[in-house]
Amino acid sequence: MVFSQVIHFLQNHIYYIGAFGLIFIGLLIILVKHNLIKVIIGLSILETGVNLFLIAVGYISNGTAPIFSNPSVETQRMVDPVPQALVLTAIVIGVAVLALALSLAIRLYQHYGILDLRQIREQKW
Amino acid sequence: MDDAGLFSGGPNPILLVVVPLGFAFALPLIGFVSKKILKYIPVGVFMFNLVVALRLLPLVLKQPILVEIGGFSPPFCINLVAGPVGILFSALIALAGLLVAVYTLVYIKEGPEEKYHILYLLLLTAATGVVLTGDIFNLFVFFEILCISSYTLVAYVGNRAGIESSVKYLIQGAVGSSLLLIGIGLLYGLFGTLNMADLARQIVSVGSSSAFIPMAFMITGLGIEAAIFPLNSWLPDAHSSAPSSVSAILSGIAIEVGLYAVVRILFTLFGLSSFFLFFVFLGVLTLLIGEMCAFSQNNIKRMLAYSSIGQIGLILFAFAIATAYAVTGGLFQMISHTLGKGLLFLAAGYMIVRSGSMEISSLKGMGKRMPLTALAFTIGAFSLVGLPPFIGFPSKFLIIRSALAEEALIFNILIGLILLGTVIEGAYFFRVVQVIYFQKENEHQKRHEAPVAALIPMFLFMIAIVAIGIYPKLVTGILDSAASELLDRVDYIRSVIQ
Amino acid sequence: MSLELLLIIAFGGAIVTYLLGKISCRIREGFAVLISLSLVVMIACLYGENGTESIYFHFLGLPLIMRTNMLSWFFAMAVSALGALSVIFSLNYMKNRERTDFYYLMLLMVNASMLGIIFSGDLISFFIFWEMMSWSTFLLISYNRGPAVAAGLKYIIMSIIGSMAMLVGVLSLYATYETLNMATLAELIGSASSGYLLFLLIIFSIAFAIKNALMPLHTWLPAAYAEAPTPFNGVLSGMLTRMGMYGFLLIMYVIVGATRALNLGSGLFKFHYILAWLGAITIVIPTFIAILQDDAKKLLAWSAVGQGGYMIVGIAVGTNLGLSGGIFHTLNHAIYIVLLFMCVGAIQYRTGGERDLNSLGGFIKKMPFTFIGTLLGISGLVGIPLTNGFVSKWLIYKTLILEGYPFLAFAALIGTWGCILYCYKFIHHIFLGQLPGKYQNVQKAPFSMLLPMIILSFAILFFGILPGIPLKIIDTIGTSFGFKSMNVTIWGIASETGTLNTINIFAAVLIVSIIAWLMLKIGPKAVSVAQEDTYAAGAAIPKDKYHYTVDFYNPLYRMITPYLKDFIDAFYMKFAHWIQSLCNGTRRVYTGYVGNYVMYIVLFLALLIFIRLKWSL
Amino acid sequence: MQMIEMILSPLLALIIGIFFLGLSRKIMARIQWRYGPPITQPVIDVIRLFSQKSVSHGKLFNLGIIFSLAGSLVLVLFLPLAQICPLSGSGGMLVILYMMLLAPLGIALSGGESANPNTSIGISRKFILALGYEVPLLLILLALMTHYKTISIVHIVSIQQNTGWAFVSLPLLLSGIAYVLILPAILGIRPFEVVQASQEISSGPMAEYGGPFLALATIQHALSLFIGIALFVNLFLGGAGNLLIFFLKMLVVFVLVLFVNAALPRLRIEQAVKYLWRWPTLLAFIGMIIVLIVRR
Repeated sequence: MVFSQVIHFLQNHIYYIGAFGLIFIGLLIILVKHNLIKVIIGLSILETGVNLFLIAVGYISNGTAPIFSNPSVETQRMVDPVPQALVLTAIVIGVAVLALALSLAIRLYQHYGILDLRQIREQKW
Repeated sequence: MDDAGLFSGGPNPILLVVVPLGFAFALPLIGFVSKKILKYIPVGVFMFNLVVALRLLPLVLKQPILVEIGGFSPPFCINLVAGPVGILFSALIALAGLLVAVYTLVYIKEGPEEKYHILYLLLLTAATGVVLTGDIFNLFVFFEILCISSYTLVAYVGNRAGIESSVKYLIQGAVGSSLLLIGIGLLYGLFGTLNMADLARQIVSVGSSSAFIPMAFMITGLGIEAAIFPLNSWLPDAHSSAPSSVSAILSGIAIEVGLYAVVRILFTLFGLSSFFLFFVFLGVLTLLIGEMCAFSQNNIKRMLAYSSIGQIGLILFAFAIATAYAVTGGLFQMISHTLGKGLLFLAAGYMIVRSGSMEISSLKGMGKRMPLTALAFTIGAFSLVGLPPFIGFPSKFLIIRSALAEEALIFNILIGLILLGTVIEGAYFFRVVQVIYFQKENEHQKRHEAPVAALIPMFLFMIAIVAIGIYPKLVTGILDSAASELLDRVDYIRSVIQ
Repeated sequence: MSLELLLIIAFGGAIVTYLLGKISCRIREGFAVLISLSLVVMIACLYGENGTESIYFHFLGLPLIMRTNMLSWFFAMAVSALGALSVIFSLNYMKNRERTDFYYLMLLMVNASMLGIIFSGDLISFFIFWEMMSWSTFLLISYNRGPAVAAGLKYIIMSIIGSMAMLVGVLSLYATYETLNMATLAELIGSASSGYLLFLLIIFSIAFAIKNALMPLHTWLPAAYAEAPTPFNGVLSGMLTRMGMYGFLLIMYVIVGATRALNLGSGLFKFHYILAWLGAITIVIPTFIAILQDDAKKLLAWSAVGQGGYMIVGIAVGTNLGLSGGIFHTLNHAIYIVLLFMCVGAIQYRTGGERDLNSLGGFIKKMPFTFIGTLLGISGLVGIPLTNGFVSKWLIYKTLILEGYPFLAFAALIGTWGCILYCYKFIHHIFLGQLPGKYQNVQKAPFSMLLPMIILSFAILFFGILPGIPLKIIDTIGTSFGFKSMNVTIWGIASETGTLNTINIFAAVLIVSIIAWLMLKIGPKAVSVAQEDTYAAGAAIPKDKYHYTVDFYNPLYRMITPYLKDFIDAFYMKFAHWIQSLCNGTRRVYTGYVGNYVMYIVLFLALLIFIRLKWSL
Repeated sequence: MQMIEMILSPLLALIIGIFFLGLSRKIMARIQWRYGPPITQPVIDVIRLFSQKSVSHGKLFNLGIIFSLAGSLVLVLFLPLAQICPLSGSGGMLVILYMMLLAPLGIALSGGESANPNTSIGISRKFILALGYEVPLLLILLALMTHYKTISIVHIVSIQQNTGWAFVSLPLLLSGIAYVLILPAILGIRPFEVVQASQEISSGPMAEYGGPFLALATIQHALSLFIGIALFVNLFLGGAGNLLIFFLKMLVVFVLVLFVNAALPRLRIEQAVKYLWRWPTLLAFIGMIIVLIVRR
């Protein structure tokens, strides 16, 4: 009984759980890892989590694509298209940030010869 | 594109965003034609923007102009809301952008200049977009453009400090934008719309407390750019490592746009007035931390950066009081900070170039070597401290006045703390002024003034500071209606969704 | 003559002077003198105009008002006259110095903003001009570099603290009464509770006490006076510091009103009584500190702190005599302290900036006019009868004794006795005794320095012998505050509890001096001998340094020095250091490690949500 | 009438002062089992000095002594001698207090001009000592003025004539005692003779005076003796209705003070000031508080 409830819950919320799991993992990596590359990976995971979350907001189980030209599809089962549009934008932005971060990492390495954020602390106080 | 704006007498507000954006992308193409012309493009663009914004200003004071993109009417379309606040900020951005662009003509001499100008245009486009948009996802997008171009501009020089600060800024900024996006997602999940007016209407009907969690995410995300206390760790690094012209924009425009977004979210979207007291405290805390950190700096740009934190604290404090007077004061303080801090960074920039060091002690004898720049710095410093007859005085005056109108004892204590912050602020600014004018210089150095193109913007800043300081009526009329736009949610909703 | 025009001339004149300096020094100097003199004339013409108010500007919706009355005329006259004299004195003193354009700009600016303060009819313009005065003074104090930098910083920080306090007061009035017009406020404030009035008086007193260097808030003054350019000392000590006095008068007697201000608190803890006590402390302690000083300007600086105490005591007692004494003492003190600073300036000018008392001496032979000026100056400072200082002190003492404040009177009188010690030290070390070898060729002070000194010396005697002239004006001020009129005669005060008659004293002194002089003339004419040719009881006389100056009051120093360290200043400095280390500690928040920064972000988010759950806002 | 008084009063003061000077030498000599000079000796000295040559160190050297003498003479005009008080209505006690400054200041200016270290040391001591005794003196005088509610010395005398001596009236008793304790210091005699200290610093401020200068200085000294005692008589012993009684009162006080002078050795300046700031000040302070309590 309890088990089936859990299963049901998981079925309904699996995307949210996954999304927040990823977000949590991403934040955790950023918090505890000192290597810049790992932190960037963490950022990437965080972003993925956020994107997944956005998709999940608009997702309906067993939904169809929101294309009105096909009259056989009922509008109730259409997936909300707006989050997908958002996610597309967000992914693009994420890529830009990621690329910038990596290029900065290269330059940082050129300057310091190291990527440990604990030791790259000339700018402080 | 809806043409309503075009035919109502004034230029279409969308030009404010489209023109600089278009030129930003056209810049590489123009670069093929002539490399020399590149640096004049931002000047032209922002002059255009300034003219447009100033022409729009009297119109929007009567009636906000809505621009609906894509042919739908709100809440379904992406729209721009050019109210008094938006146009006021656009004008401010265009003004600062123009003056700093003129300064840049001579200041930026090395590095990939073309990219600098592209990013510069993008940064200010994004800032204009943030203040004009009526849609939270668009807000996010513009914010990201703003952030990415700032990350890059911070690292523009490519030295150790710049890269390091940029990386740190990027990490915090990326976390912030993720949080913002989560907030937006939550809001969309709850209300199924992204239009601010529509969201506000729905939140009004269900009560603002139900939307608290998204608000918390959004405030945290935007707060990073707005430099509210625990979220502002990137600021001193980034502002001090960026080229001075960029610092002027970051300090003068970027964080204020961030704060604008926070305020817009708080006031218009959620109207969560029970939570304002928290922001009052937060503002005072930010102010004190900023001023105290600035007090013990040896690096002039770092000092100015921390001082920006202090100013942001004051502005946040003013907004969080949320009375008409206070919001007017907050907006006034924003203008005063943009002008004052812009001037300070520009002046400091050339002093640093001439002395070759960012140490405050190396500015000795600048009063003699570059008297006009030193004068500019002094006026900026006096203005920020809040001395009459400069612009800092009326703005601080309004804020303290509105805080005193609050009866609660706690406000009296907070005013005391703010004034304490002002005293500390005075102490470090006057110390620098003394170093510039009155410290014994090591050897007799010859006069070596900043180039004319750098002096002109400084002079214009100074004129603005003194003129508004003596005659605050120049802006108070606009500020009053801007404040009422910020405070009056219902009116905002009604004006967007007819 | 409209006041707006006056201010425009004052401020515009300052700027034009600066610009003219770029063309030629002589034109600039001529113009500066012209402007300052024309201000004197214009203000003199305003005599008797009473209560005319004019709105000249709107600032943030507040009307800015200018008005004249007797009080402002009196102060404005003093400011402009002393300002003009200082400008004249500067002509030679500042010659061939660096940044003279800047100097004149700021000097005239300070004067202009003081006039602005005085003519303000509302508190907001009062505050604006007050701040302008503060920062322009700051720029001038630091002018000399070196130790002047620290002095200037100390001044401006204390000044900002004061003006912040004042801002709170002004804005609180505005928030309560929706107006800042002084005349309207004076009417409206009748309905205020005594607690609110007390708050107002205290908050304004902080600002004015700092400016007037009242005892626990005086620490900026000695350093600032000592390091400021000497001609500016005239303005600084004469009127600028006394803007605090003007402020006290304004808030206590114009805005709050005499009857209300004098009835706040109860018993020994009445506001004005405590203020008077602070004034008394300010008289005594700085006077004794002044005795210890070996630096001419520091000595005068501490003396100025002490003399400020008299004024405060005078106006805080709250009688017509005390008030008149306080106001009159402000004028008198301005006259003689400016004169004394000018004398120091003349000495500095001729000796190349020497102001250490112990290395001077014997200048009476070289600079006789300066000596006479100094002699009259210290006579005024001590308050010897027939000098102006005597009259004002007499008024203050009399009211203190008759109103039953003997301890305050004691403090005031003992201050005078301490004053003699340092005054004698001052004149003895500089002018009497042996002339050091290196100053054998010192010239007389140039005419542009002597002229203001002569005018001021004359003023000291004039106001001392005929005090009725200024006292009549001051009496008008007193009656406008609601005090009983004094029985002013041309020679002083007539009353049944003790009359002052300076003419009698003058006649007696004159006759008696002639008699004494004749007595001296009876004997054979004395043989003039060189100064070193003295009776030394057979001891060999060293030629180089024979003059007894160092540690002049050595036994006294040993007794009082341990008690007179500037504890207050030390406390402030300690406090400042504490703030500094606090600031230094605060910035460690920004650790430089980005992991911490992200932690702050997450914690902030958590805090927001926590607050929400905890208090369900 | 006033003119006559104006001439009479200083003359009387001068005569009494010089007489006291002579008397003091005689009495001191008798106490020390010497014969002593005749009482007229100071008069003879002064006349002789006027005929002697002298040296001058400059204009201020001359002016200072004139200043000093003038100060003392004017001060006499403010003091009521029995019923004679030429300048009664010109400022009262406060002027007297200030006029007491003039004499030492004049001597100091004159002596300072001479650049003699002995003189300077003497002056320094004089001022320190003055500061020492002014603390209790001011308290005493303020107590008197507060008690009688007037600053006019003539009023103080006339009130005492009606109600009895201040010295024996209870509220002012302590003040009176304190005044007695500091009277030697005001007069500058032992144990407070550090200023002159002829054996140590060659008569201090007087060191450079000779001839007419010394004569004037002697006259000034005589006057200051007179003033110190007359002030006490006026303030605490009720003045007098006629000159004879006034003179007798002064004489009694002076002789008593002379005994102190003869009996005590000289104090160092610190010891003197410490003494003055301790017991007399304490008494005067308590006296003042009593006066205040009575007044309430």
